[in-house]
Amino acid sequence: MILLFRKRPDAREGVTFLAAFLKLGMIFMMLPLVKEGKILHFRFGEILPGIPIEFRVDGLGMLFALVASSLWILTTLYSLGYMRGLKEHDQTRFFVCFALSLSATIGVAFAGNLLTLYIFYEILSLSTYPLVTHNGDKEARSGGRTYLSHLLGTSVAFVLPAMIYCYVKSGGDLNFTDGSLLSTNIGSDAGLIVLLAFTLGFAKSGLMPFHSWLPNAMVAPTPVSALLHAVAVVKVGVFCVIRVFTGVFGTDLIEELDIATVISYVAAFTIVVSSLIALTQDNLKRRLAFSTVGQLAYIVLGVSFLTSNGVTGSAMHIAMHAFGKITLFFCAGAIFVATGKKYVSQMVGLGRQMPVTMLAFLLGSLSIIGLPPFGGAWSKWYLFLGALEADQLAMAVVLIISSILNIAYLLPIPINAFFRRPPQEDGQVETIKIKEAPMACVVPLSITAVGGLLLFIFPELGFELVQLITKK
Amino acid sequence: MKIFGLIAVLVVGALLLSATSDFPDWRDKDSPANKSPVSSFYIEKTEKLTKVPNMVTAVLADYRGYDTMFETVVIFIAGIGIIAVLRNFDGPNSSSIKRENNDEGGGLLARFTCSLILPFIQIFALYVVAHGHHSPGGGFQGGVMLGASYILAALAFGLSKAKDIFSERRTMIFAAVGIFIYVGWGVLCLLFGKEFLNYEALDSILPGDAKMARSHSMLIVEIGVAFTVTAIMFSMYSNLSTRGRLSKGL
Amino acid sequence: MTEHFPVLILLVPLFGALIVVLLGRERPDQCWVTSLISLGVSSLISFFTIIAVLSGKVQTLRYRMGGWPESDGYEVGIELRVDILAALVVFAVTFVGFVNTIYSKTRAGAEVRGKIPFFYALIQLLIVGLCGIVMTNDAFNLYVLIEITSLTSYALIAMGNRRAALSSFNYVIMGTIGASFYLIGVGYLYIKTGTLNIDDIRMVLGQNDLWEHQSIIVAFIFIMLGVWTKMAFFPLHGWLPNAYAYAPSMTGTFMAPLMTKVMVYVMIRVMVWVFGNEFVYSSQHVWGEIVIWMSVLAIVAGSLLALARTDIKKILTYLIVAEVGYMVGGSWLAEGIGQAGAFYHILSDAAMTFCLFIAASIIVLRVGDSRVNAFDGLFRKMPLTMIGFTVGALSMIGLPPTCGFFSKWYLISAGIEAGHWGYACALIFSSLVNAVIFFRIFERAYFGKISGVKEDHFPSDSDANPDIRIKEVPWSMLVPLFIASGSVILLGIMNRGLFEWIQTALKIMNT
Amino acid sequence: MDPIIATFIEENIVPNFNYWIYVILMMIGLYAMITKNNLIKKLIGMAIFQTAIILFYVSVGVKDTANIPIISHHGSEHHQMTDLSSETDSTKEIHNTIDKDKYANPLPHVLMLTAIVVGVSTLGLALAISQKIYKSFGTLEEDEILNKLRPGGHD
Repeated sequence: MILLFRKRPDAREGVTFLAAFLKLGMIFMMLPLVKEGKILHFRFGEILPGIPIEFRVDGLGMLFALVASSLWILTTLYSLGYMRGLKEHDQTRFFVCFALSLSATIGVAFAGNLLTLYIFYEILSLSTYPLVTHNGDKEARSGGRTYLSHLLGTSVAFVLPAMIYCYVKSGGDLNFTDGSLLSTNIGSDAGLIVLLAFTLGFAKSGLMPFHSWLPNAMVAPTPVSALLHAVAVVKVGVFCVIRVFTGVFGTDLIEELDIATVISYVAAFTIVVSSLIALTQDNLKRRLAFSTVGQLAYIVLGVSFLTSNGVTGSAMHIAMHAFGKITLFFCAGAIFVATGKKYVSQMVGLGRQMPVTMLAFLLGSLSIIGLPPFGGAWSKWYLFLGALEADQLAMAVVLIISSILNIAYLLPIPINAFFRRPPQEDGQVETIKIKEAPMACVVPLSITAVGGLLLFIFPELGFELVQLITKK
Repeated sequence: MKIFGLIAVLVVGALLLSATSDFPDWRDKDSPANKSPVSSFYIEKTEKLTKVPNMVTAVLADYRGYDTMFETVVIFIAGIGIIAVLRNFDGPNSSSIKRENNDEGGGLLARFTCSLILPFIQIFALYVVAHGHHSPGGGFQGGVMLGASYILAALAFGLSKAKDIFSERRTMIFAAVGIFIYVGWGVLCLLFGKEFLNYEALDSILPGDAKMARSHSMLIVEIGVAFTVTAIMFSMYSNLSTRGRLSKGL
Repeated sequence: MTEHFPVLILLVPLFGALIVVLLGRERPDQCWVTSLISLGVSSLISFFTIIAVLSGKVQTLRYRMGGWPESDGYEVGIELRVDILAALVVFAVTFVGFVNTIYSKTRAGAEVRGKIPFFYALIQLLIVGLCGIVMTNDAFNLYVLIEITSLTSYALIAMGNRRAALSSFNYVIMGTIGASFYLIGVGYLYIKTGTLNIDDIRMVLGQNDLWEHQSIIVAFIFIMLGVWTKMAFFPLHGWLPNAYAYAPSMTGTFMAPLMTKVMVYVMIRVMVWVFGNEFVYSSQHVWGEIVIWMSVLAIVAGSLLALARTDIKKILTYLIVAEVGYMVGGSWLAEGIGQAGAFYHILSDAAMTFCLFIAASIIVLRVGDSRVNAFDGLFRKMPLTMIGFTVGALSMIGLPPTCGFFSKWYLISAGIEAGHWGYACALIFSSLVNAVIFFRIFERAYFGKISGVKEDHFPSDSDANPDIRIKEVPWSMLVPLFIASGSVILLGIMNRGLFEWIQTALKIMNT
Repeated sequence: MDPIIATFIEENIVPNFNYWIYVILMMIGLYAMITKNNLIKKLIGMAIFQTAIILFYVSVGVKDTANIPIISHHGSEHHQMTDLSSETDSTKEIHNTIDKDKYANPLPHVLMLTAIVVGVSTLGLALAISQKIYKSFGTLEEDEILNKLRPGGHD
């Protein structure tokens, strides 16, 4: 079953779509079982003493897999239009790596133990490298270098030793448990070090100081950045962090050792700083990238509250932010395809030219900011509750500040686009004809934008899945 | 560099000397090495088990025959190694050594003397090989002497003449055949159902009982050794003395 | 029949060498065929040996040369001893030799003009020597076999260009010092114990309780020094890089995977079999810490030196130095997982070094330039070769599921278990450095300008590029490469079983 | 002479001065191998080095009151009675049991025979290599060779 997830559609889009729908279908097949709260296991041969390649489908993984695979379809559709629109080279390689990375994402989502997680994590890093450097020019290469060096470097330097440490300490067992993998007798210093090693080691979560790969990876074609920043990579990072918190340490142990605050401080710092940086960015994609850094820090922050609300908020935020941010990136891409504009300053008055896109952009940014009636509201709300529950008012304040900052760096774009006239063409406003990006681009982004809305109205599924882990 | 070398050497020497304090005294007949069952086994049982009074030969060719086989192989490797490193086949006189008149070795007297003593040297060498069971000697010593005799011939009559007697191809064949004799003899034991180099297996095809079979087999392997050593000694000389051209001797 | 396997493994290539020499220079092709057959048969036999040893009815094959029984508890003859560890290493050796012979088919003519029979004879004798080293149970016989391998490798290296000759000379000096140190150590053991058989030495050491005698300690130190010199352990590594880099490419591919690894095997064997863990790891000897820190030094220095090089073969040779550091450190960390991890790394490192060297020499052959920028655009020019190279490189970096990952895993966990963080960090560091090295190369190979094609515009989709002059190499080189890379993966996949065998075998030894 | 030194010599050097000699020889050889600049001198050092080890081994096997390890009372009658030796073994053993103190320990001799051969082979090969070096560099002085390599080689 999972094996199918790893199949590589070597051929073209048709196969890709087929695979995508297959994947989604399978996940939906597994959905009811998971909803009944039981946990599916698929184990392959043991590769290390006591450690099999194991897949374990539980609520959190389910939620993540759902988001990823459903958005994958849209991304595929979108990238179809995008690649065709720009007549990119090497489309075969592109789609192969694309599918590969998504499969790796699912693998991470369903990984049953740290080793499996790690393996798929590395596969993901490697398979996205060609995507990031797709353009093959100098800029892309340097971007790719930072990308790979950050991701591989941190994972090898921090995660691997931490993992082996757990392996040794836990007597040769790395399976995720509902309780704690490590016994409480490891000192709080060691625990803190290991926890930090994990949280920073999964650099895909973009926590500072290991965030700089994210803006650099913006050289990639937009579908890729959409994939990276909304669906696959970054979410894998935070997902791994959540896994470590809940599955390896167990919230209780962390509470006992009282080591979460450090993480939360790092996260808070990241949130504020990244939002401030985002304000200064003119390149739209870079701005979005920094906002992603911030949003991811939300998730880590939420987990580090160690309260069920916090975890719920984080888990939900994975989904919500995914929909919101992918919309934004789709829009950015669509603008680029249609007009070739990359910079925020150029987008003044663009709303008349591409209303649908800019509307979607508006919705997406609202969802990110977390205003009702958009999905983002739920997660923000729960994060907030979590903060209060953990009576860390400072953090709550941070959340509010950052939301304001979100507004500051996101909203102006659509507002300017709609209500201000493009400077070069004052006078003959009426003559501007609507010139949207190709259909294949516009449809998915509108879908996701609406999805953000729907997620506000029907969040039950997400909650059910999340409660599977938070309750108890 | 020099000073570091000196320091390293001194450290090594100090280490080694530090160990000598708890060594048994020299000439101590009760030192563990000398009164260990192994050596006493060699001394006491050798003659009874192999009918060879010269224990060194017995140990060399029988108890540790496996070692000696590889020892022969070492010589062989040295021979072909030298050729592989030094010999340049792409020369004017690569395959056929053309005679050079100025390469006629020593003067008349030297040639005359050599022609007198060469036969005796070679006979003595063969004696050393054959009589290794009862007196100091054996394949290596005899082989070296035999090789030396050819080297002497080369010195006296010029390498090219010596090469006529003992051409490079023939040298290689001799060397290989020597090891063939040794190893093949061991394999023969294998074929007769005993372990490798277990000469007792061959008593059916050799005169005398199993013990004599060992004794005889030792002679045979020694002959094999002698073959190889002779050939390689000469090949070493002829290559080294001519920088691998094999044309013009010293 | 089974009981004769060990000696047969040795005899077949030995005869092969003789036949090759007898065939002479006129028939190079037959020389190749002969050595191919002999090495193939020998590796087949060693494979069956593994099966026989695993089948359990004979945990350890003992083979008494000349059929001499032991007299009151002492071996008077020479004895071969093959347990699962030896069987595995022997199989690795013979198999590498076999595959490499396939590889050398087309190259031999070009690289050793007119000396083909000698080349193949030396190669087979090298394999014989290595197998003998692994299987023998006699300390002095071990010395002789070490010298056999050394002599063959001196000659093989010196067959190259003039720099090869020079580095080979240094190798002669260093190698002789190493072997002689080993010989001195054995002599000290002999003078105290009066026997040369490894098991008997162990027995006598135990009976007379000679552990704390100065001479025994010195003997241990000198044997270790000798073995380290032969395996190019860090401060003594001077001879290796030049020797392997300038030797004929086939020679490099033969020796780089085998020599150092077999020497590491010898080291582990001496540590475990002759002296025993309680002596080696006993707390009142300071050397444990020292050696591990030296190995840390070796790893770091090897990686950095490799990083500083631009010549691909030099890079690989310095990486070997680092890998030797892995193994020495691992085996000195602790008994049990450390030793087993080091031993597993012997196999995996042999596989990946083999893979990388073959790939590198193919590329150098095709591109005609051994510097890193020879890799520009190679992914398009020689995709198959680059795939092989990539597998080896990933294994060097230590990414799953290649075997490099698992050996690192075991070694690091050993380091953490022994509480020796310096070692673990050094491993991590070196794998980071490897990542840098190889991804630099990948980037070149991936984006590098192909002659005549502008960088910003690759021909889309199709690999058919009109002006690619560099084509893939003949099958006789690609097949070995793929066998090598396949074995890298295979070792990784079946690491668990291997590891358990190794551990059990080591346990058997230590009891 | 200082009594301490005297006693030291008494106790350590005199009883096993063979070890001292071998160690000193070996140090000489090793020093030459490491520091000499001329390749041939290195090789000479190597020869000394190996000879020292051989001396060490052989001196291990020496016993006082011992002769060369060849059965001396090996009468000619023994040859005729080889065929019926099988049944007379026991009796023969009685009337010539071999006193193992009368014979030197054969094992070191054998080992050193091997070691000598190895030494010879190594030396020969090393000479060949140095000849090749001389052919291609025109000198045997290490520093000069390295100077010749400077411009070309990256090392």
